[in-house]
Amino acid sequence: MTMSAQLPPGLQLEKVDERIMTLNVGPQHPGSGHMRIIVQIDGDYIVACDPDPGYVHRGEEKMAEYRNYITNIPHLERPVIHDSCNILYPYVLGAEELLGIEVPERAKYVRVIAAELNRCVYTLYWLAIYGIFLGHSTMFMWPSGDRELFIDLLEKLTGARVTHAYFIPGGVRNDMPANFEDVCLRQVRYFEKRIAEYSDIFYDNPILISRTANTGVLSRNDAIRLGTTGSVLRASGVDYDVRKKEPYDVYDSLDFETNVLKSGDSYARSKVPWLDMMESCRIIRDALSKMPKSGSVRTKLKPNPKGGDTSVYKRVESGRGALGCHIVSRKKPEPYRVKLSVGSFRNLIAMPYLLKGEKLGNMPSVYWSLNYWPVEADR
Amino acid sequence: MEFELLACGGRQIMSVIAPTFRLSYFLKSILDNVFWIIVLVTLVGIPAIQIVLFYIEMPVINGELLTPFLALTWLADPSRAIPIVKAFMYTDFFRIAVFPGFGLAALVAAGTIFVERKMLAKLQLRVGPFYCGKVEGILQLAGDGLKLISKEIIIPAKADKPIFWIAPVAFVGTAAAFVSLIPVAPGWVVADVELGVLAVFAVIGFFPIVTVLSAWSANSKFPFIGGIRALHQMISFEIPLILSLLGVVMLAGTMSLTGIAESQEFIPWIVFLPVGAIVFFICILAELERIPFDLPEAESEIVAGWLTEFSGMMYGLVQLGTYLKLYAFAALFTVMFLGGWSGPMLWPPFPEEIITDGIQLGPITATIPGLPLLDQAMLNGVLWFLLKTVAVIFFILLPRGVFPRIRIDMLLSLGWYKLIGLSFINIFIALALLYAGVLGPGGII
Amino acid sequence: MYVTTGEDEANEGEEVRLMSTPVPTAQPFLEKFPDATIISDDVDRPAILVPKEHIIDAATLAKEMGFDHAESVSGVDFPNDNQIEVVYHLGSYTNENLTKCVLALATRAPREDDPRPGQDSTRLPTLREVFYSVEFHEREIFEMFGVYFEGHPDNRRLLLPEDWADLPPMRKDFAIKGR
Amino acid sequence: MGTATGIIKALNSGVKHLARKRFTLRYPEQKLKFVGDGYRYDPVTGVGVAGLKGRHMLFHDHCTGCQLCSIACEGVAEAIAMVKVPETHKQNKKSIMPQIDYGKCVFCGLCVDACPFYALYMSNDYELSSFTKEGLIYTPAQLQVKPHVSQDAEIKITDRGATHG
Repeated sequence: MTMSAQLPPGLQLEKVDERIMTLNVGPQHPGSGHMRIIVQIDGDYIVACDPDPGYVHRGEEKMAEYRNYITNIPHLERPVIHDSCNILYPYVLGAEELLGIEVPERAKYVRVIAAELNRCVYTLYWLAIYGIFLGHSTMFMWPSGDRELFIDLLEKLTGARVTHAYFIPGGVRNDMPANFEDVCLRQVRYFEKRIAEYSDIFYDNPILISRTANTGVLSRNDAIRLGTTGSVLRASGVDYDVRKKEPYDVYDSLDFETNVLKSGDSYARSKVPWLDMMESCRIIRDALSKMPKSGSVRTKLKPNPKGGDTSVYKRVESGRGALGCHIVSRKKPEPYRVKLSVGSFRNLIAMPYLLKGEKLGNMPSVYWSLNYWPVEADR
Repeated sequence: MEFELLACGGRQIMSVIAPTFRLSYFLKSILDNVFWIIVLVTLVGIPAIQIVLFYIEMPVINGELLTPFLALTWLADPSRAIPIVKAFMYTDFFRIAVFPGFGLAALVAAGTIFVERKMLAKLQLRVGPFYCGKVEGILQLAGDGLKLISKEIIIPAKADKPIFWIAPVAFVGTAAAFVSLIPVAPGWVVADVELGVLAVFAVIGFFPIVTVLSAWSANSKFPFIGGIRALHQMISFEIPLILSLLGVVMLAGTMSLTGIAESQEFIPWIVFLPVGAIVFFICILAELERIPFDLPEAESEIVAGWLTEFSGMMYGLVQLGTYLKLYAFAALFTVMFLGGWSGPMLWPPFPEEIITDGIQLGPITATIPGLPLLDQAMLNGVLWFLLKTVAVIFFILLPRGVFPRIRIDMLLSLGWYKLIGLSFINIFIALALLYAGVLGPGGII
Repeated sequence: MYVTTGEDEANEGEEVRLMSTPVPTAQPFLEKFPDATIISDDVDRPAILVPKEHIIDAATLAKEMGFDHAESVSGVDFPNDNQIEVVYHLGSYTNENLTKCVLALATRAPREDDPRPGQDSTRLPTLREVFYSVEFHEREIFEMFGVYFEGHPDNRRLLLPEDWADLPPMRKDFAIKGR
Repeated sequence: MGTATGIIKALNSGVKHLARKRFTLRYPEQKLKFVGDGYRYDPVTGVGVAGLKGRHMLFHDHCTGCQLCSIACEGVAEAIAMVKVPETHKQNKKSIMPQIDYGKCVFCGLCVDACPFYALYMSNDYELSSFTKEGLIYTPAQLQVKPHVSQDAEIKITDRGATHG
C-alpha cells in the first residue's frame, strides 16, 4: 500500500511518511464512542485508519453458554439496551425452533409492535448522536426528547424503560395494558408529525447536505462485497431488508416498504434510518389494526427446556441491519454456543475502507453514518 | 517504626494521609500569615497610599481641591459624595474599566451567555438553567464562574509554560482593546481614534496570533490542529471582513467609528449596502468561531481544538475573551451598518425640578444636586445602541441551534471565493452610489 | 473526492451479476466434494461440512452459486471430538432466488490439547480472498478460538486486550470463574 | 438560490420552535405515571400483567420458601438470597424468604415469573438509591411494605407540542 498514490497530485512527495500525524480518536475522545480509531492524517486528509473496538467487550456469548434458555434473556439484550427487543428477537426465534414451541398469533403482533417501537428508540438515539457529531446541537436534543414518546410506550408495555427483557421463547412476558392501543396510536401520530419537522432543520439544511453529500461514498458493488447490512446497504442502492426478504413472525402480512437510496454517501446513510422510522410508524399502526383483539400471548414453557442436537441460524432486521443468531444445541438446558452476528460488527469493515482519503472533518459523520454501535459490535 | 512515624510529624512520609495535629504548627501557620500580611502592607499598601497622597493630582471640585480629608468628610455626608462620583466619571479610568469599556462589555457578555443558554434551550424544547438563583437560573453563570475559579489549573508537562500562561490573558486583553474602540454614545468612547476602522483591524489581527501561540505552546496534537484551523479561518475571513467595510468607509467619507456612526443619523447604511452587511455578518460568525464556523473547537473531530489543554480559570478567561469579542463585533456591526446610537428619542426627558433642585433621597433627605449625571441624549443613545447590539447578538446566537458545523475546505472556499467576490460587488454598489451623486459627501441624501 | 475506494483490488470493480440459478440445495457441494457431509438439506438453511482442504474451493463454488457475502462466521469448540468447527454463514444480496437462503459452510480444524498463546497449531485457510467480508469475523475467531487463518493479511487481535495471555476465551476449557 | 431558501427555512423552523412547549419531565417535582401497580404474574395462565418492574413486593402469607425465585435469579444477577425470618407461617416450614440486593438486581422480573404461589410481585417504586451498599439490601420485612408513590405526570399532546402535564 503506497501512501503517496492515495494523495492528490500536489501532495505526492518522496518522504510522505514524515508528514503523517497519528491521532488516537477514542476511547476518551468525544467523537468516538466506546472504541478507538487510530487515524493517520496528512494535513487534513486521512491516509490510514485502523478501528480498534473491544473496549466494552463483555463476553456475552461465553456467558450464554453457562445459562439456560430463559436466564440468557436479560443478558443477551445488554449489548444494545436501546434496541433490546430486536437483539433478543433472533435468539428467541431460534430458541423457539430448538425447543419446539408454538407462538400464539397475538404474541407475534405484540412482538412486532415492541420491536418497531424499539427500532424507533434506537434510531432516535442514533440520530441524536449523529446530530451532535455534526455539531448540530438541536438535532441532539429533539430526537432525545421525542425518544421519550416511545420509551413511555415501551414502559407501559413492558414495565422497563430500556432493558425490557420482554420477549421470551413462546411469546412475550405480558399482555398489553388496557388502553395501550389508544395511547400508542396518539403518540405515534404525534411523532409522525414531529419527525416531519426534522427535515427543515436537518435533512433539507443546505449546510448539512453540502457537508455530508458525496462523502464516504460506498458503491453498490462495494457494499455487497464488504457484506454491509441495514441502512448502509440500503443507502447504497441494494434493496435488502430481512423483514421483506425473509419475513419472520407476521411481517409478511403487514403493509410497509423498504427505503432504498442510490447515492451511498453519508447523507443517504443518515437519511435511510429516518425514512425507516416513518415506516416503523406505519407498521405499528397496521399491526395494531390487524392484531387479534384477544387471546393468549405466551405459550407456557416447561421448567427447564432442553434443545435437540442441532443448530439454528435465525436473523431479523434490527436498527443496525440484519441481526443473526446462531445457536448450537447439544441436548442440554444451556445452549452449547450462541453467536450473535450483529450489524455493527459487519459494518465495521467498511470504516477503514471509507475513511481512507477522506478529510478529517468528515470522520465523525462517516463513522457514525455507518450505524455502528460499539457496545453491540464488541458484545 | 511507629515511634519514627510520630517523630517526624507525618510530614516526610508519603503514606501518612492526615498529618497529626500539633498546636505549635497551628500557631506557626497563624504567625506566618500575620507576617506575610505585614510584609505586603508595608511593601505595597503604604507606598500606594503615599502615591495617592503626594503624586496623583486630585480633582478640583466646587472650587476646592480634593484632599483625602475632604474625601473622607464627603463619605460621611452622602450628598457631598456626588461631585466625587461625577469627577470620577470623567476620568479615563472610569471609561476604560466601567462604562463604555470593559464593565459594559462584560455585562453584555454575561447577559449573552445567559440568553444563549435559555434561548438555545427554548429552541431545543428544553428548560435550560433553571434551579440556580430561583428565577430561571439567573445565577447559573455566577455558579459556573465560581466552579471554573475553584478548579485546578493543569499545565501539560511539555508545554511552553510562559506562552501557555500568557495566552488566555493576551486573548482577553486583545478583546478588551477591541472593546475600547467602540463608540457607545456621542462622546462616550474609550479611544476615539481618527482611523478607527484601521485600528479595529489592527486589533483583530492579534487574535490569530494569540490563538496560534497558545495552540503551539500546548505541545499537543489536538490544540495544534485546532490552532492551525483557527489561523486558516481567521486570516481567510479577515480579507472579506475588511473589504465589506470599504463601502461604508467610502460613503461615510471617514474612517473614524464615531464619524461613521454620526454619518448615518437618518438612514443606516444597511439600507444601501445589504450585500456588505450580509458578508460582514458571515465574517463575524467565522471570526467568532461560532457555529456553523466553529471548526477550531469542533469537539467531535479534535476534542476542543485549541482550547483542549486549557483548564480551570484559564479556560474561563478564554471564554470571557470570546464573549467580549462577540459583543465587540456585534457593536461594530451596529456602528457600521445600523447607525450606532442614532434613533428617535425614547428616553423620557428629565423633569425640570430634578435638574435644578436635585433628588430627595428618602428619609435621610439628602438632596443630590447637579443631575442629570448623564444627559438625556447620551442615555437615549446608549439605549438605542444596546437595543441594536442585542438584536445583532440574537442573530449571531441563532445559527447555533439551526446549523451544523461546516468543513474546513467548504469554509475556505466560502471565504476566498464567495465572500470576497460579494464584497467586491458591495464596493461597486457603493462606488455607483457615490458617483451617481446619491450618497456620500455632498450627495443628495 | 479524489479517492473513493481504498484497496487496490476494489478498483478493479467486480461485476455483480444477477444470476438465475435454481434454488440451491446442498447437492452441488456433495457432487463436487464427495467427502463433504450434508448436515441440513433445508431449502432456506442448507448446511454443509467440508474438510478444510476443500474449504476454499467450496467457498468459490458457493460464490459462483450466488452467495456474495458472509453474514456471520462463528466458531464452535468440540473438545470431545478434539476439533474446532468454523461455520461461515453465507448470504446473497444479488441473487433473487437466494435472498431467503443462508448457507452454513462449516469446516473443522484439529484442536491441540494445550493451546498456548503464540502456538497457533490450529490452522485453517482463510476465506478472505473469496469473501472480503469475512476479514473482521476471522480476526475475531482467531482471538476467541485460537484458530490461525493462513493467508489472512491482518491476523491481529480485535476485541481482546493486547495483554491477554490466557487461553482463547471461547474455548470450552476456558471456564468462567464460579461456574 | 436553493441554498438561501434552505437556510431561511431552517432558521424559520428554529424560530418557530421558540414558541413551542417544552418537552421535559422535571423529575423530582414530576413523576411519570405508570400502568397499574407494578408487574404481576399469573402462574396459572403463564402470562404476566403489565406494570412497572420496580422494587419487589413480598407477601409473607403466600411465600413458601421454595427458593424458585432465588434459582431463577442465579443465572441472571444472583441478587436474591434466602434468609431466615423470625415469623412462622403454616406454609413456610423452613421460615426462609427472599432477601433482595438491589445493588445487583437488574429488574428483569424473571423471579416474579418463577413464583408459583402469588407471593412475589413488583411495585411502582423505583427510587431505591442509598448512601451505603447495605442500604440496598432489602430484607423480607422491608419487601413486605407497600411503597408509597405519587406519580401523576403523563405525556399530554396539544397543538403546541407535547408536554409532561
